[in-house]
Amino acid sequence: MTEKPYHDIPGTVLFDAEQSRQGFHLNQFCMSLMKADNRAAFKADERAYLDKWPMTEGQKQAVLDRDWNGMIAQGGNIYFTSKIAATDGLSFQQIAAIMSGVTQPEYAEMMLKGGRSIEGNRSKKDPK
Amino acid sequence: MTEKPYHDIPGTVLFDAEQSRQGFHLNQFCMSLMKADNRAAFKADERAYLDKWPMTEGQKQAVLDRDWNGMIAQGGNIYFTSKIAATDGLSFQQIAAIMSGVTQPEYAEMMLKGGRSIEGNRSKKDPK
Amino acid sequence: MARITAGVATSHVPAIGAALDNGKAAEPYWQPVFAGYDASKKWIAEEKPDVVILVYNDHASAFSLSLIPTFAIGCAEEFKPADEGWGPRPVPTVKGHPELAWHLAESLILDEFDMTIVNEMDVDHGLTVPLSLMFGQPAEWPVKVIPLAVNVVQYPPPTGNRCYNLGKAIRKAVESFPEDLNVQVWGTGGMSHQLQGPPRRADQPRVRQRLPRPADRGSRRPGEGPPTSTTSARPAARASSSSCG
Amino acid sequence: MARITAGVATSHVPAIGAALDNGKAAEPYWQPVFAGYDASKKWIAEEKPDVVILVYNDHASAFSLSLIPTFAIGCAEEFKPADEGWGPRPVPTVKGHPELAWHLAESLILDEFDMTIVNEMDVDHGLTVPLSLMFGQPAEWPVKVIPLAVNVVQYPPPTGNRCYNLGKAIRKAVESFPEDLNVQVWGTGGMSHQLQGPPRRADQPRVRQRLPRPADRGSRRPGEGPPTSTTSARPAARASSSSCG
Ligand SMILES: [Fe+3]
Ligand SMILES: [Fe+3]
Repeated sequence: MTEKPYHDIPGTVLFDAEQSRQGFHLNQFCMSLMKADNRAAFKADERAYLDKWPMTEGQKQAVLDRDWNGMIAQGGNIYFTSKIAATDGLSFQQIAAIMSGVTQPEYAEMMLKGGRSIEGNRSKKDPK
Repeated sequence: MTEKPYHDIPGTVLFDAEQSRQGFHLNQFCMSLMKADNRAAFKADERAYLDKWPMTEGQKQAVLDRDWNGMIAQGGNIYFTSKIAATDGLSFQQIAAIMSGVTQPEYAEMMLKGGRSIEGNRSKKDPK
Repeated sequence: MARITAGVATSHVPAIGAALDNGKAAEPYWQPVFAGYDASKKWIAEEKPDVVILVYNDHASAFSLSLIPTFAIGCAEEFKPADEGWGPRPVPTVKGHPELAWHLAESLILDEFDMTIVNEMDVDHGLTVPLSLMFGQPAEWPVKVIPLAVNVVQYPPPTGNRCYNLGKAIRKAVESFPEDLNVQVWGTGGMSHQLQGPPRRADQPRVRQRLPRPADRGSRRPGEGPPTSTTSARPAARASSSSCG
Repeated sequence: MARITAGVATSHVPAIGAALDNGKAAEPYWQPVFAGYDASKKWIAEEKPDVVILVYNDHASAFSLSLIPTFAIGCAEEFKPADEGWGPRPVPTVKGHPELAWHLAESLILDEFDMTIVNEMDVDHGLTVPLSLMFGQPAEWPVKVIPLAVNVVQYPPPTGNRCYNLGKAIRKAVESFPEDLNVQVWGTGGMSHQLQGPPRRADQPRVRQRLPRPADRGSRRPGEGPPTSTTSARPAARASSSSCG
């Protein structure tokens, strides 16, 4: 991995070429969930449906586990993985809370208070 | 039809928005002939295959008649209609000759002599 | 001559659309958002634009990773609401304005913007939520819409300078359209989103939290849960009055 | 650092590809074309480029009227020959260079070219005929190829000035790629084509001519007929030495 300036942003995985190439099939699998028939097939047998895609085993397991940050780490992009959430009947805020490591009421409270603070989120070198 | 400067070019139908909108379904039908199965279905029953597309009757008839200039006049684009020619087993020069109103040997001779002359082809107002 | 008469900028948080679609707009949690739009709705009912050029972003709905346009302009007769995983939003089909859209495409390309012309495309919440916020829930949208999608999925998006210059070129294009049309330009999208990744280390949970598996939960549409299950209302309301969001 | 070491410009007349594919290259009609490339083939065998950035035009093969990019850059691992109606050309799959292609895409977009990034795409004769002309009929193409498709199907194509500036931005992008690569830039396409329409009035035939209906003709691949059934060789040969065509 070539070090890029944006790798210094804490808690943000920028969806650049490297992430996009790594996550291509994972994200294209997510796109397939835009069709009701495919959602039904996925729900009926998640493993069998995933095995139709040339994804890595790690990516498939992250999907089966609904390990949202694990999907991101392996090239997933939230605009794509949110289609799995929609298939599950989850709201965006529900997965945002999980991905942020807080409960959903805590996440909602953070949003009502103006959102995630910029303090400490500018650079990995910032004082905590 | 709004008059445009390029309408003055003799023998050239510029594929602008107006042509593109008129020929949309005709050209998309042509695209479908990039699949062998579709070519077989088209060859088996041309009329039935055409009736699956929301084309005008005039466009369908032009295809059935292999009226290449008629297709162009109704919004067809040569990059698309050439797929009908390929389906028929015709070379590009064969349809170019038909579209130019000359025999194929005459067309080939014109090309060997350096191509269509610019004289008389600059403007509809040019002396013939 | 067509005239740009106004601009509108608004959030398009998907939960806002879901709240409307599911009849939750009058609930106390949602009231502040929708009340924030009352003045704008009254204003636009008087303005009666003919066409809205809606500059938005697609959320991997019309465009997958197979093909990623930087700027895409929708020239079709109509655009259907996309199925983003929970079925299409129950809103009217969006009607385009092909004459003006093609005129824009031609003018912008000759002005050296490398537009992608799109003649078949579904539109997702990024485009339909702003329409819902401004027009409510009519049987048909009271305007024609020209979707102009800007890539924000794949790095790099176009630069701010490029988008600014595109805006100037859009003005020039609209003003060279012969028909007398009342045109608005809308913009929508977040000024700041941390959607993409995990929390910074200080926020990291000790134990990874998970919701129960889908099988244990049954199926629910987003926005149907209790208020805390949906994206916050307040930032959206603020966005609507501060041109970001 | 990657270096642009040479440029190649050539015609891509589909019949040239068909002549090669069908073993007609040695025929008297075709000999002048292929002989015209002998010096270029000898030269490129010595140059051994690592990557070719191939600026070409798609002929409604990868892109239909559904979506028309002005500039599309292929970032995939490979690109299969397209089926343009007579089956795919029997030539090797084209291998891409995703690292350099993505670097180009990033650099060009940040330089304010509104590229469409393409990760799944077949390539038609516009891209494969130049490869055949320069490399003949190898089992594998001896270079990686980055397809860069310029719209010429739908009016308006990008302006000449825009293409010129894109070329300068490509140079800057290549020279900022850290790996040491021998890169060539190829260009292909006609300087003048009257493909689109009927003849001018003076040429108009008295009686409309038609070939016999398909049923009467049997099925023939283009280029398999007698010499006069294929596009002229001489303009193509001339094109190869004059950078147009
Ligand atoms: Fe959004
Ligand atoms: Fe060509």
